[in-house]
Amino acid sequence: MTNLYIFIEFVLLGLLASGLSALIALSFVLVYKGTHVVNFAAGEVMMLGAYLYYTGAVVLQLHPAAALFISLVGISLVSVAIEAFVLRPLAGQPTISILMATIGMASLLHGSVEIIWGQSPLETPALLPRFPVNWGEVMIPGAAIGNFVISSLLIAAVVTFFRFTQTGIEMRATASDPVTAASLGVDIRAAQRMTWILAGLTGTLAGTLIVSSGSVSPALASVALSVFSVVILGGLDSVTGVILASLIVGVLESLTVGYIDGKMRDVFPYVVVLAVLVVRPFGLSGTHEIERL
Amino acid sequence: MTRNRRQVLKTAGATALLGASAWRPAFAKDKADIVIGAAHPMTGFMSFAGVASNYAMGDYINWRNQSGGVLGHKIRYVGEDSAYKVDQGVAVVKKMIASEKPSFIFLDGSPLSKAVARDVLATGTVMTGGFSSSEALLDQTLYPHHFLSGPTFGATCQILMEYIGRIAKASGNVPKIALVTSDQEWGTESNFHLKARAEKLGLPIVQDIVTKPTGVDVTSEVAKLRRSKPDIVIFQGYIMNPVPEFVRQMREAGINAQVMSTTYGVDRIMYDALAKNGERLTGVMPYRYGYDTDSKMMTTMREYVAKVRPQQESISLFYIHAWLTGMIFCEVAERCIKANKNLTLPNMKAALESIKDWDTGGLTGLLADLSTHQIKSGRVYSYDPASKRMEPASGWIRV
Amino acid sequence: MNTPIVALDLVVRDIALAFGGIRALRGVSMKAPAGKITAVIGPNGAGKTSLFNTISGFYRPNSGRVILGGTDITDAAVHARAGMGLARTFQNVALFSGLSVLENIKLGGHHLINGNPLAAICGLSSSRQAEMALRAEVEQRVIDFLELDNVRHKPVEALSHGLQKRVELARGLAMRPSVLLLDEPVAGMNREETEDMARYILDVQEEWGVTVVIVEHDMGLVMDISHHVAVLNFGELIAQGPPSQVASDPEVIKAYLGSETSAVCA
Amino acid sequence: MRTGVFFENYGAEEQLWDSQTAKTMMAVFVVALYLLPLWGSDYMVAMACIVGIHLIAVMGLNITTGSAGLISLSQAAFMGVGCYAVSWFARWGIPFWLALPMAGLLAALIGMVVGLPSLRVKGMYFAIATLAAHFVLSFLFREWTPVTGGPGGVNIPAANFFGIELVGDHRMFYPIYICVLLLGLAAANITRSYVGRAFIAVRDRDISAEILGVNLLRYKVLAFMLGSFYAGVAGGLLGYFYGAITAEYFTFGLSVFYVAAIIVGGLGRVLGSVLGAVFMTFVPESLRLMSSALSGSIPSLANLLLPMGQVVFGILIIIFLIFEPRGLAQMWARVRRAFHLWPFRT
Repeated sequence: MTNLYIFIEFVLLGLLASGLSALIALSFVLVYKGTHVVNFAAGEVMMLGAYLYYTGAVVLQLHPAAALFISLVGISLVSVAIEAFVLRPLAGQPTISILMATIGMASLLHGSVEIIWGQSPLETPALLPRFPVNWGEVMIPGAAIGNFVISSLLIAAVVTFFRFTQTGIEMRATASDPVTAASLGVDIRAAQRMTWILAGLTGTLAGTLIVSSGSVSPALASVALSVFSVVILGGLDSVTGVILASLIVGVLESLTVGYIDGKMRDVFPYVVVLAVLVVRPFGLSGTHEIERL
Repeated sequence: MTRNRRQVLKTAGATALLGASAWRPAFAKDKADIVIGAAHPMTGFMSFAGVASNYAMGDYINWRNQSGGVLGHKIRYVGEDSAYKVDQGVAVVKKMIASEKPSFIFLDGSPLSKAVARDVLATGTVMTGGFSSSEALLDQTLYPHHFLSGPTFGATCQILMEYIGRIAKASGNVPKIALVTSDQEWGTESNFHLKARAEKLGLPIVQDIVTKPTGVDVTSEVAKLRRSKPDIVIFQGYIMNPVPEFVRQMREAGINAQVMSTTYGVDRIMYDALAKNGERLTGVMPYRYGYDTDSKMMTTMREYVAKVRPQQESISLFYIHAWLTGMIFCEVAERCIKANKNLTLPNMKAALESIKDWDTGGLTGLLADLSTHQIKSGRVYSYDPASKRMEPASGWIRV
Repeated sequence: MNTPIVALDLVVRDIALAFGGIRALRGVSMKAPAGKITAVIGPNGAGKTSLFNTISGFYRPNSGRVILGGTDITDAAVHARAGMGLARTFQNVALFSGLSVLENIKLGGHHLINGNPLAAICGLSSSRQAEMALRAEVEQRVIDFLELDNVRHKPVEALSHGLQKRVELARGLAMRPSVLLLDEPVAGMNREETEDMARYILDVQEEWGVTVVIVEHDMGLVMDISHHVAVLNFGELIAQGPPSQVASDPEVIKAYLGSETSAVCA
Repeated sequence: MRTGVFFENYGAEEQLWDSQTAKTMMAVFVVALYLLPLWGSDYMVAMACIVGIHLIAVMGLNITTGSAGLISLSQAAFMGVGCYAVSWFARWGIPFWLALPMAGLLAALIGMVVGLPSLRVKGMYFAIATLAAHFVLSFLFREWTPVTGGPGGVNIPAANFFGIELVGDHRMFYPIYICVLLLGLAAANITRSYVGRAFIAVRDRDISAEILGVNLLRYKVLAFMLGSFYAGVAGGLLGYFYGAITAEYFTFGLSVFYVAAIIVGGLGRVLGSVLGAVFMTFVPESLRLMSSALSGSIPSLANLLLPMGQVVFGILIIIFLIFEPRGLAQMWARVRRAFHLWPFRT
């Protein structure tokens, strides 16, 4: 009986943990859909956002909410800058150039953060109240539920934004067929800018949620790397795909820790991913790009 | 082809040897400088340690020079940044050996120590010390020129387990121990020794969890830990994160086990972070803490820092580690000069191994014994909320 | 190296091809006689290029066979067909921007160098000789023939559209084809360029004796140079035969009046 | 001074170096380079060795990614394979001149295993797939202790060339630069043979290439295996050079460094690899030297300068991508042309 509880607990923890990774994965997917770029700077943007939050909350002594707001504004500006000064000039360049550009951005941001805030971890105030939940033998720690709820709300918000708002629809149009979109009077530049902003925001929120349960350090950036498994599994351009994938990977990781070994935690999802690639090259629900001559 | 290539190789080798043995003055006679080099991880993710260690060596050597150097020989210090990257570190060290001809080099950790070992040995005139307390570096065939300015990870773990063992004997009830280990050399090596020692002392290890070094989400790990209801949780291989969050979740999960760690895991950054959540860290420290007033060398250190760098608010473990390494370098040099010997590796090695009951000015508590290329002693400290400091929980233990 | 080219006839039998609901080809059967110029015409979206893509294997037909000189190549690997003598050019120029004109043309001869890549990597004389031989053949038989000498070393982007089309033709010839598929060889060309191209195509057919199959909108060109014409409409073959006969075929006229009135100028 | 180049036959034109002057200049350079251990300072030789090893890995990546357009983010991991391989071959008493190519082959083999599934996808998807491969491999490096020595790493006994212990930079220099020369020639051969043409064709328009008779899978796998082979050899040399290596060396960052090198140098060109590797190694190094020089006089500024490395790296990449997408090799070509035409055109 306890064994069943243990199992349930690990599964639950996995599911709850998946909220954050889904949020981060979303920021990758948004950019890929909008611009067909895998944004390797996503982690650094996330980290920068978290540091801005720290600055607001600790250095400027603001209310956490206000600090969060500041960091969101800051990141929007950064995203606009990245889009305008790095990616727009590279429009039409081969994939590798654009990929490398995002890596360059990553290095640039990382270095700057270390120059400004240093490398050692900095204490950050909590954003959410912690309410651990006990249910029979199953026990869920404080931060998990809050993070999950917030992230799912945010994801839902983003999805609805794309489905129903005018801007969202225009952005989707741009993503699927820029030329037609343009000819229909959609401001593509604006749409792409918006894509980057949105991606930056989701990243920042994820980052802030993560660091608000302790401290922020440059190591945060590497979290984004560990989300790649989710992104590949779900498919670079499928929101539903990555949500599904993050649930799977989350449970997978949790069970790995619970029953196999914490060491495997990182690598196990990637093994699964490689296996999946053999069967479904474009992930669970990524769209297969139709080749034309 | 082969023949003349071989010739080239020969000549090349010859020039290399010349390069190495070019300087050979009867050292003790003219008061030649003693050169101490260092490759500190001043940037990158180890920078918090590297910046401190760089300051420490500079400070110690200046201080030592002000008080007459080593028997009248001035000491020259060359500190460079290795960024904790092997490539850069090796480049730095090679350049140093070539241009500065140092007798001693401080290295940023075991990867670099291993990578430069061959070149250092080839010179035959260089001794190295530095960070990392990996047992591997005591291998006398591969690294006869290297020493650790403290106990190996294994020794520290031994000390901790001995302490736990004594408590157990005293109280009569055997504590259930859980290990949480970071997946890197320092963590895994300690983990191994902890288990070995626990088995020897009949202390039960009820849970053995390994996490990635930069683990952010630890909920599953805590859940796993919860089932085994430990009385003591020993964290190994963490400077700080994710320990505070981990412990916080432990408490939420109703685990009120004692939190323990060793060496790099008991520095201020760790015990402060834990104290913020009202936690009290217990752990093994190979040296005294920077605020300790019972050690005259520590007092000297504090005063010097206060003089040259008033803004520095505390003295970190890494600072003390590097300062002590500087002291050992100078001691070795001093013993060679006293014996009127050149600073060649054999002489320096002999000098190092002759250091048996050496007064480190109290930094190491007991008189230091470096005959085995390490100082196998330490003391258990416990956090005291009143003084907001780690206070001794045991006497100095030598293993 | 200058082995003579054997012209083969190309036969497609009951080819059916569908993308989801859209039926691009509905049981098309036709024959391109060896050594002759056959034109495939029809209004936009009639399935001409689909037919070509099926022949070169980029599309797999739902049913029907493609037969090249008596051998069924329907299931042959795409890259293998080059070796069987099937060459083609593309509707919208598909030159490799990373390669010079000469290299583009030489690539056509890729399947002729059947050596071990390692030999090439180690720069063994055998592979160097193969390269030289290919270079020589390309120079003599293709570059001179299509008067591309002066642009040899230019990057392909530097060329005019017309010249690019000619380089594509050259690349097709470098494949030493038995059947040469030309997908709209004069699309987007001015009169003069078109006439040049027409001349080249005729020369190719006469001097090389290759079987040529063209997809083309330019009725003038088609009627002038082709011996045999096949007309597609909505994925169906509605007529085939000699140009004059096809031009007067009521079905064809209806099909074209339906869409491109201009076409009747033929 | 040479104003133009004329050829009697096609063969002459397809030589590696197009004119007598160029040939002699090249020869002089090579000789000077190969005598470096005799005239260069110890430090120069040491740096030369490190650059040489990186150069081999970069040349390999420039085949996979530069020519064939398969974006690989796992070059460092394959270096690791090579390095651990030689540590074992050495234990079995296999001499280094045999162990190196064997290490390359092993890496190539694993490259094939990774490549075959990954090659079903293109572009970004492939890049990410290689990333997955990187994570799996580096996990093995860290955890498969019996083979890789775990976090502690492995020791590699000194290379022994018929009784001469190849210890120290002056002696390692030659094995490294002989490999550089051989593999460089191989890379050059590839680019001027049908293999290289096929790679570029696959990169530019794979479907057209296939219809023109290029066996896509064959050439993609070949390109990936070649890249891995170079990485394997580089890793092997690295092992002999350092004598000891830990898993920490073969990071994702290193793979990125290599991609950056081929971009800065110039995609798909051997010269590009050379310029890229040299440039990317010396920029951070000189930056470090500068800052450490400053740290004497203005410590505060130096402390700021130290982490600048990453920033400069990032800015460099972006500037090159935007303003010189074809890399240093292109700049070099322009400079060269300018010289040849001088004074006729200025």
